[in-house]
Amino acid sequence: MYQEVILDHYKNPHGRGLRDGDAEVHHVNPTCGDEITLRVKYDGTTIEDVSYEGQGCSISQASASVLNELLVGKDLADARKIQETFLELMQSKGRLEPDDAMEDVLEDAVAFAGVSKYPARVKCALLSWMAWKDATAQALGGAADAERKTA
Amino acid sequence: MYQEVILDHYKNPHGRGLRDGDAEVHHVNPTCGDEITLRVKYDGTTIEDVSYEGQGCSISQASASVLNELLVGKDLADARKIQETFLELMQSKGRLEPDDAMEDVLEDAVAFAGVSKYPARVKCALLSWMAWKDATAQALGGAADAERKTA
Amino acid sequence: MTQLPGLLDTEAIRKDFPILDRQVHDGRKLVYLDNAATSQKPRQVLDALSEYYERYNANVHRGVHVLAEEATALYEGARDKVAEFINAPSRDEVIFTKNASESLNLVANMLGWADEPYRVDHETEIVITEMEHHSNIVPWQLLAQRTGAKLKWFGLTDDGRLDLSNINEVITEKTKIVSFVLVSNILGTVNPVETIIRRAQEVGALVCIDASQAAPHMPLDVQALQADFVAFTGHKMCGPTGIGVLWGRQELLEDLPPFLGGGEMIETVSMHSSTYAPAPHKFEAGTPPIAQAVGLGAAIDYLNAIGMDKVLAHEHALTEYAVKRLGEVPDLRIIGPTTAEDRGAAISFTLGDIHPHDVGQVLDEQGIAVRVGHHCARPVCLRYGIPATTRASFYLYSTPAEIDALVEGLEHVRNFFG
Amino acid sequence: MTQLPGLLDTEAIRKDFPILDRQVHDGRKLVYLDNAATSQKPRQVLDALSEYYERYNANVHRGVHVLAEEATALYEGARDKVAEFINAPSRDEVIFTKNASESLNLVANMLGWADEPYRVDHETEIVITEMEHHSNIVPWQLLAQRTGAKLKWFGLTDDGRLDLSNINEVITEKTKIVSFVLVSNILGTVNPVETIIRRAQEVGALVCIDASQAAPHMPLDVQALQADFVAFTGHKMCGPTGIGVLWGRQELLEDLPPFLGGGEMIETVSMHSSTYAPAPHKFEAGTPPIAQAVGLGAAIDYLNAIGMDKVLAHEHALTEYAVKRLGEVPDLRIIGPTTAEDRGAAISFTLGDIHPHDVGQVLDEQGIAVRVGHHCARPVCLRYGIPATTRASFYLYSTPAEIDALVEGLEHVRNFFG
Ligand SMILES: Cc1ncc(COP(=O)(O)O)c(C=O)c1O
Ligand SMILES: Cc1ncc(COP(=O)(O)O)c(C=O)c1O
Repeated sequence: MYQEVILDHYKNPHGRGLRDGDAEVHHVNPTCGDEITLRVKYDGTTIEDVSYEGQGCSISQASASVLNELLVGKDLADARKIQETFLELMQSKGRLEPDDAMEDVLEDAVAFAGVSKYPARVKCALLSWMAWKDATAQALGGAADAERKTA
Repeated sequence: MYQEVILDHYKNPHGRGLRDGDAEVHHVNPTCGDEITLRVKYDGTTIEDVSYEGQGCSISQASASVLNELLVGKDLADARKIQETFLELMQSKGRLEPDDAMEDVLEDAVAFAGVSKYPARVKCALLSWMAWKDATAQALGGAADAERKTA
Repeated sequence: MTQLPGLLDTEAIRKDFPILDRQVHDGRKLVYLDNAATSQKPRQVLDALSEYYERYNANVHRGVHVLAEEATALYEGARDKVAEFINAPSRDEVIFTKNASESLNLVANMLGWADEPYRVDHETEIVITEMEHHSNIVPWQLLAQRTGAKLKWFGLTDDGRLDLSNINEVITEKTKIVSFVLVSNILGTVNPVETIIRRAQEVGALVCIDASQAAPHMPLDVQALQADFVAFTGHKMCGPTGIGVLWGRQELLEDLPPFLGGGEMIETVSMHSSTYAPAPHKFEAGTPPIAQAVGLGAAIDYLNAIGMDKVLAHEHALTEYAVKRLGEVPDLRIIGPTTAEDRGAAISFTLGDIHPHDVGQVLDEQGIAVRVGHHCARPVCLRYGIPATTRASFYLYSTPAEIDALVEGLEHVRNFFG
Repeated sequence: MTQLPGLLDTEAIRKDFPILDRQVHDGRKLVYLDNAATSQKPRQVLDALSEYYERYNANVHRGVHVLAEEATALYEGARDKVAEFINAPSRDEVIFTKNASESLNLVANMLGWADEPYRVDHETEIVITEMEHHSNIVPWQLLAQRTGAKLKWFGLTDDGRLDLSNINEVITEKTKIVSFVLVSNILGTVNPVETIIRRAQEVGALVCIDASQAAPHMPLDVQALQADFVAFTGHKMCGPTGIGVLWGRQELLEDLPPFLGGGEMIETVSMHSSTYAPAPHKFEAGTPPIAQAVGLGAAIDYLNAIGMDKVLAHEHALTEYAVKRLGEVPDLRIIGPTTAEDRGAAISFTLGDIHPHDVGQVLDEQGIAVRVGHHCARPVCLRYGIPATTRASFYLYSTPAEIDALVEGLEHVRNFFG
């Protein structure tokens, strides 16, 4: 489960720290205490920045770092696609072998495939992604709460 | 468990019916719905009458009949001894083989020895005896409640 | 051997139940006709229990070690099985409790502590029926006492059915909750759910169904029932003791407050305040009955392999036969419906004025296990003016030969006390 | 092999626990150090469960047939065993629940619905501590919210003990109940019962002790404790899941109102009102966890055969060794007492800034099962400013070699994330 890529992101996180943003959310994984404060900044529908602070395990930390690397600079539609693909992978219970198409979308994030076998850790990997989804809904209007429920 | 003696008392109960008394009690065995209304009449410390009405199984009916037969005419002290001996027998879980001395005290009531092996039925056999004890405490003063609790 | 249409292959089924080989009272074959009190357990369920403890045992949720993940998967897998068994729209609507009684108390307490529009208080009414099990009476009496709500109920007809003639007076605009039994454990009656639900929906009352005697014996579909809550218990359906189920509609479970507080049911706790996990966990405080849920899952697998429609047909055939045979016993009076129509396989009766305790005891001496008493439904005994009944109740392993043995046994009882 | 004075013959004992032979992650030997979450079960307990279901299974009480009488005798026999195990003055003071959480909720609810002098209301105060398990926090928070009572608590010292310096301000004349843990499941601390009880008695407050982590590990004598209620749970003491115990003083159980309503807990029921059975039955609504009580009885037999004083000595020796060995791991900080004095065999720690989830996961890959997280005691994590801990906890089958494996495993964790 601890792929080299994950450990790299954990040890050298991308874009960590809180910077200016359009919306801020604070998410907690109550089962293990992982926390993240995350801000998004949009330029129209382009993601200008995702900044974050948090504490948690290597999986949740690395996942936030990967998120930052993948999403910053992307258009919202593309970002959504990435988020949904990542969610699909993480909910696959280890039964999904990422194919080339998926690797193209997820890049470094495919390294989390192994995590999906560990139900207790899936939430760690998803924490920042759920926070991003929530923050985006807030920043661009729309019912953040409704989004969280269906997440 | 259904000794001939028990069946006899069941089919031809002694002293059944409510007559004049110094105190009346109503006892219920909640686990099976057996009920008895019982009155005692004392002449000083001599038991002049124990009258009763009730509904219930053969064991509880026969037991009330045996009680009437044994206690009426006895002095309170003797009656207490009989009641205590019967209680001891019924709580013996079938481990007590009544000896001659016990038979002398209990007469027909020794037939209930077999019932003591059946925890669910012990309460049936004791119903009238507990009612008598309670009624006696009421009739002669003394804390009926306290007596019931230690019974 | 008596052949009836619709019977299961009981010879094969009985091999799965070790206890049915037991002999009692010096070599008498056990004839177990006390299935409404609790069912026996097939080896498949006992094996699932042992396997759980021998290989996977760990506390569930939150663990990152293998055993904890496996135990959690088994426990939550059992929830999936229950959800499918009752056709629940979502697995998150299945709450594990310790028994049906806790399930029913849980509903009563949720409503007592709820906010509007669910809150039961002194201006509102609770409706039950006179044929409820004590576990569906006392929780509502307690709730009524503690909130000032008024407790009302449907009475019974002489032939053991609900008297719904005054339904519009019993269920009114003030009614917040109607809780009733799907199949009576004492009368055997199968109640007309639709009529009651229709009226409850008219006035906006919630409906709770006690399916303790239904889940083991017939296909159960909570969506078809259209109730808001359905309660049942594991030990009557081939499962272990110590496990019950409450199904509740998701939106209700989201809105209603928790009952028991503690580990597992929280989202986050500080000394000053706590927030709660989403349902079903909100209602499962503390270490749940893990092995028992796994055992219940195995019981459901077992029942599914046979088919609940087949179980129903089997019991219906037995009930028809039993009603007929019992009708041949002089002085025997069935308390409850006297035909097999809309009735389950629990049959209560009186035998002249021989007390049920005596009936049961003399049957027991012949190896025949029936239940005697008021079967936790004393108001029914009061209603019919009897102190108690003798009850014979069947399950998927019961046979016509066992009914014959019962009838013979009753003849012996009559002679004995005659 | 490391030899420590006071150790049990673990080689023999481990043979009784089938799961300890299990291999995980492709052939790694299981090192089970998650005993504070739940214990493993000896074959003797599993056999008792199977035997119960294969020979005696029936619903308890009220039955006149052989199985019902035997099942009742077994169930009530288990109550006798529990009573003796905790030196209860009377067997009728032992209530079977589904787990310790239900036991604690039962106490909270009894007091909420009680008459004076026990009643908890808006003029009164409830006292707990900052080291409670969520199951001894949330029920009191709910009670406080629902009655308006004030919830107060003892804080913790830096070395993981109760700060009783302000005991006279915390426990006052307004205090109705003081509920605290005997042995903390997260810190391992053994609390000074006497000091607290003395103050509680001074002001006439009731005392409830959460003995969930004590009953499995040391002799427990409710009379010596002098508390009013003591709660614990079967699955942590070699027993099955689905069974807990509440012991309460007889006069209190007589005076206090019931909690769950239903079958078995009543004396007589009519539609209009009900009366309740005497304790313990008053508090046991519905079909109890029969097999689980029998299993708990077998667990108690097992523990008694070894001797609880010997279990205590064994764990004390292990704890001493573990504290010493863990002290050798760089960056490891024990959260809780750092010596074996007045501490149980659950040891929480942090390892530099490696997150406990990562510690636990990498240990698991080596076959070592520990628990990580806040162990249902989040206020303790908040108090010490840590997100979570890793916890290793021992039991009568744990060995020094397993502690060595843990220490080696932790080295590996450090290298991995170093
Ligand atoms: C100290 C303490 N109290 C209460 C509990 C709750 O026990 P259960 O989960 O069996 O209800 C636990 C265990 O989880 C515990 O360690
Ligand atoms: C109709 C009905 N409801 C509720 C119950 C209570 O079930 P349990 O005792 O498992 O809580 C029973 C069984 O005893 C029952 O037959």
